[in-house]
Amino acid sequence: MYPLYLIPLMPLIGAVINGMIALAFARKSSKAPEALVSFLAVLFPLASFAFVLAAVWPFLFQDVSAPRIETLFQWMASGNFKLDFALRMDRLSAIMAMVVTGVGSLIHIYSTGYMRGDKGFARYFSYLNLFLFAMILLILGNNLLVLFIGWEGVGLCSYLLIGFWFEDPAKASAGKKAFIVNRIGDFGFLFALFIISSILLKNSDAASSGIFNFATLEEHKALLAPMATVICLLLFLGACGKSAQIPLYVWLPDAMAGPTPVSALIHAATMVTAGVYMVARLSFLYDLAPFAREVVASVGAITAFFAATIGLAQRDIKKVLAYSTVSQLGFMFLGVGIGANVAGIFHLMTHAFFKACLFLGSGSVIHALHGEQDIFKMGGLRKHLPVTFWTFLICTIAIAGIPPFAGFFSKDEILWQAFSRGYTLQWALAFATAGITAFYMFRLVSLTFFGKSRVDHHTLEHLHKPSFTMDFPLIILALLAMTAGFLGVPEALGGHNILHHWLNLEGGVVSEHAESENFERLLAGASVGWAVLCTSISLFLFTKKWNAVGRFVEKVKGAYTLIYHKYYVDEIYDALIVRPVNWFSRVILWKGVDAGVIDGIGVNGSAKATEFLGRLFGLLQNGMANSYALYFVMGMVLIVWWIVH
Amino acid sequence: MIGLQHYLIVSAILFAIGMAGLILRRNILVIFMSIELLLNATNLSFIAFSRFRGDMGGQVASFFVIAVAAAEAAVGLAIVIAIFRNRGTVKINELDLMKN
Amino acid sequence: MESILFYIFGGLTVATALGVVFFRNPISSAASLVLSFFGIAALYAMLNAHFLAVIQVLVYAGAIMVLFIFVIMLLNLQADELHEKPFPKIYLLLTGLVLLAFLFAFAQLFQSAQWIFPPISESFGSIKAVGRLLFTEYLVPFEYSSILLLVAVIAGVVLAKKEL
Amino acid sequence: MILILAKILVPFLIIFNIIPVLIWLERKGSAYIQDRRGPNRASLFGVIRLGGMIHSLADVIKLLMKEDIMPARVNKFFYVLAPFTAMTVACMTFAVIPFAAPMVWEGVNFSFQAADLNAGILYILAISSLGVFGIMLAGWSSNNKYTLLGGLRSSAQMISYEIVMSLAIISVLMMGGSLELSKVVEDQSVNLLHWNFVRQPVACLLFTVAMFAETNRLPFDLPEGESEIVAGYHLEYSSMKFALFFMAEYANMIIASAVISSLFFGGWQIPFASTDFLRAHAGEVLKILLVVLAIGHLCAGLGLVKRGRKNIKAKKWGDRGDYEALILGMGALGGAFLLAGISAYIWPLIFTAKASLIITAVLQVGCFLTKVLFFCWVFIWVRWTLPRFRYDQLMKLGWKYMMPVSIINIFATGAVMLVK
Repeated sequence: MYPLYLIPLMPLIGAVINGMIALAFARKSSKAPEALVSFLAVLFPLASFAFVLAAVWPFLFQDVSAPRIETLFQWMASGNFKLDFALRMDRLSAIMAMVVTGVGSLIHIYSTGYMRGDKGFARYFSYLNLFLFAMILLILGNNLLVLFIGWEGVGLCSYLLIGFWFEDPAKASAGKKAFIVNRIGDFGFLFALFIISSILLKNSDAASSGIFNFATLEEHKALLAPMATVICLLLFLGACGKSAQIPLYVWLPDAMAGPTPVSALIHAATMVTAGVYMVARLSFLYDLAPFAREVVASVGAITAFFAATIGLAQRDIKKVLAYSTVSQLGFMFLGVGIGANVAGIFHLMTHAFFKACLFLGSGSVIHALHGEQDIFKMGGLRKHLPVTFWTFLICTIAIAGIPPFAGFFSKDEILWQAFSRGYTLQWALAFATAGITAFYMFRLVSLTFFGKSRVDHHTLEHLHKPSFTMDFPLIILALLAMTAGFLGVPEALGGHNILHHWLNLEGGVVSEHAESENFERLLAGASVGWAVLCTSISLFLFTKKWNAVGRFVEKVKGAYTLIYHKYYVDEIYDALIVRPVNWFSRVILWKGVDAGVIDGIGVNGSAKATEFLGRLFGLLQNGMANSYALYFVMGMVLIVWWIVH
Repeated sequence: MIGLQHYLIVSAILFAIGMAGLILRRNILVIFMSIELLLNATNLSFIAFSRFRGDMGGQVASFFVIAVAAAEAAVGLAIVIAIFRNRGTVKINELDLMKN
Repeated sequence: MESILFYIFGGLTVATALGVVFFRNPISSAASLVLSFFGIAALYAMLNAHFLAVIQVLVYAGAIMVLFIFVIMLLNLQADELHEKPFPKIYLLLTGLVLLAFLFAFAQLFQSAQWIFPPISESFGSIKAVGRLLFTEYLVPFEYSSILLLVAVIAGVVLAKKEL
Repeated sequence: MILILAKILVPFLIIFNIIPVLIWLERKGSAYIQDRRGPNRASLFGVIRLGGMIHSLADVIKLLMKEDIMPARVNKFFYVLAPFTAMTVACMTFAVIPFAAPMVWEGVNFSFQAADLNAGILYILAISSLGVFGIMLAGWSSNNKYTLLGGLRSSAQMISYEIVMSLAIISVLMMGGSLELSKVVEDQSVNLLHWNFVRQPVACLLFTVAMFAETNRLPFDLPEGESEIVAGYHLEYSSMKFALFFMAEYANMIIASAVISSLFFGGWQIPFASTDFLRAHAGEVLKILLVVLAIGHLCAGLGLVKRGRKNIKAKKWGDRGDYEALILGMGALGGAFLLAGISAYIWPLIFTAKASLIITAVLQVGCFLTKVLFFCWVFIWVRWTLPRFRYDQLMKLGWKYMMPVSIINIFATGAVMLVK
């Protein structure tokens, strides 16, 4: 039985070693030995994956359900507040950990091919390993603070990796944007923690068992009940920041500035799902706050729809994927929001597979086209990049929700749950979104791979054929995207929802309809039909009737531009928040408070006072140094007198 | 019979003498020596008390005082040399650059 | 016997200390200061602080005062340097009053007191005991003092260099 | 009381008796090192010369008879005080030197040591650090720029080299674990391999060099660099005051040798003959010694007489000194027979415990003094072998080489002790 801490330790070691190498070669003109770096960078995540499997084994095959908790050391103890640095492995962590380390390893392998020849090679992998470390900590943390370390750690890594090519100011600022937006979310998260501690510290036995431990929270949730709604909403604010939900989703599209594997790992597969994980993990808290559930679900649904519509009109291949990620995350939040945690996590897993695959595929395309990202400059790559094409297609089908691929089952699970639990509005939005998703995804595929090539000949001649290290992960992920769905085939469709029973983590109020069985089949059929319909439309339009699209766009110019500019959300934020804050800090804080109050009264005032006193006592300073000694002695004598009498 | 108070009085007298030197001499070197006297007076009372209370902490304290005195002498004398080199005097009443 | 010794050494100490203050010539002051240190060392020895007594001689008489005399010889002050402008009478008077007040205060403190030294163990003040204390209970200040001395050495070198 | 006085006086006597010998040794040694004959003229009654040893006697008389000049414009008080300070301080160190193993005489502990301080070695350091005062005061009070330079040099030099000296000692103390000189000597048993110069060769070397510097002997005699600053700090002194400085230097030498031999060469320990062994077999040892001495005298006497007869044959009667050999030879033969007689007399006797105690003590003192004299000879030897350092070289050697080495040595010792 390996100790759990080996799992996060491995990537940490890798990060440290690669960081050392990067530092060692930072000043030198010679580049770091790529072979060595890639070997290390891949070795440690794989090792970590192996340890995860070893740790998960009993849960999978020996039907263990009790969480396994290992305390590394006591982290802090002040007053009656004490906290252990403990790791927790239960079924939820298990599935997350498998996804993270598995997909992570694959993406490491991919990166070794994708990043070849970059001058920050070692630095890149040290960041990536560090990210893996933080993510694992986030997942395995036994209490909210350890989780929060991971939370911040992944935030840091995503900042570092988005701004990886920091010579380009746009990319650097994208990194900053991500960081700052996340700060807002983290503020919410922290505030929630404060409230929790302020409540639970009053209770002695809660304090004695470490107030932030999930077990403790669940045990004493009754105490939290009055504040539950606030706590949950604040936590959800954090989740919004991390998982790019309205209103804090704006950083994710810009985050595409980073290397594509990073987008795949961090901004599709793992980090952005942290929020979902957190909500699922704290499901018992959300049960206390139906309103919070309502909010989460609605926000998820709205985000899904909103982002999907934006995705319709994007030209940048990665941007499209980014918005689809946002909308898929919306789905997940819908799932966990209504309390269908299993469905949410299930979708999280499948989405991790196919979205990672899609991103990596887009990465291959971009790589092949020397960094071209505009899909209107692509097309007809089917012949040139067969592997990429097939994997991409498979995953697109998966995301479009066409059976029997993974996406269908997970998404349909969510939809069904939403409907059956009476969140009809959200269900309607999500249902529409599913169709739109199919539409723009196939737009993407057809513009990229079908039709005749719009790539200029020069590029086409020297196409970077993706190396095997880049193809291999695609294939694996595509296979997973095909098959993973069968973990969660609902009873209605003749499967027996293995994941559901295994994970067994339902929240919220489950209100089964009487005729659910048939009704569920009906809905499933409907969504399939809807997906197929949109798919075929978009295929038809973007391959055959290209100019028709153009004409249509001309007709709805206004709407198109609106969508194309992402509903001007960035501009609105800029006008509503950024500018006022700047103005406030410049005029009020700087000119007013700092210059006026602090400098004027505080600094100069005290200086003036000191000067005055100095002039006063300066009269004593007659330049005869001995007399100073005399004064000093007088004072001392007085003290002695005072002591004596 | 000699008791604690005798030693304390000796140290007090030494202290007074040191302060007299501090107040009445203009030669920096002598002032330094007076400071050493002050330190020694305190040391003496330290050690007298340590003997009285049977606690060697006082001796340790005066040990530290001696160390400090050594440091102080080194730096101070270096300063005196520098002053003498730049201003050609060691009389404290002639070092009045700050006097307007 | 003990009291005789005490008065001898105390008297020596005080007398030579007076010499320090009232000799014109810095060398004389230094020499009498050395003697005063010897007196103090003897007092230490009478207080069972043998280690401190030796250290007193070693550090003060042997190192610090040598440094003083070295500097005095290096400066090699001439007569006009040695002559000091007398102070105003009022100043001297004030000083005398203050010092007397000081001593008087102390005398008040001790006038009625009769503190007799208790008997103490054989090893009191021996090098072993003090050293043990120094390296166990007072280790941190000890290290600090070492750092202080290092700083002092560097400062001395820098200050005494020809061109600052 | 008597005992204490004796303890205080005996070291002085020893010093004052060794000094003339050393002076003679210095002269003869330098002479032979420089391939000269050295002093050989002064004589008693025109006959006894003792290879120039009489010169030392003559010196003493000369120095006593000379006019004592008190230069004008000197600081009288310190001018007079300085030589006494130098001499006194030089002799003070002898208080803690153990001359022989402590013994129990009629139930009373008796240690051959004026004062067995528990801080003996610190005491040595303290006193030797005072040694500079005499020189500095002399240099300053003489009111002469050469003497002032000498004083400055010696003070700087001594301060610098005391550090090395102390550091070198520390590494020895770490092994001994005690600051009492007697303990240190005890620890290095009769086994030569346990003497500190084997266990601490680096420290031994450093300490010896530092001692050379402390005693202002060549190659460190900058305070009195004849060729540079006429005669350094004692330039203005004459007659007995000068003699005091002169003797102080030799006294310092003797002290240095004594300290070196007690710290590093087993003090009074006689190689391979432990105190107990000697006390057990005092009689035998004494008898054997007597016999050996008798034989020695016999050989010497015979040789001398032979030489005298050669002179007689050669009909050289110009100088009455030519009788010296004959007379000494006769004396030696007489001594030989006397010794033989004594040994023959005491041969059958059995020695009491007390007698054996005394014999042991005498033997050990003899051994100690032998070591001391040997190191004095080393001092002289080095003086006439090495050239003088330049001042910056001196400082560089002290601060840049010896001090780091001694610190490293301390660390090394500590490491070894940790491993053990």
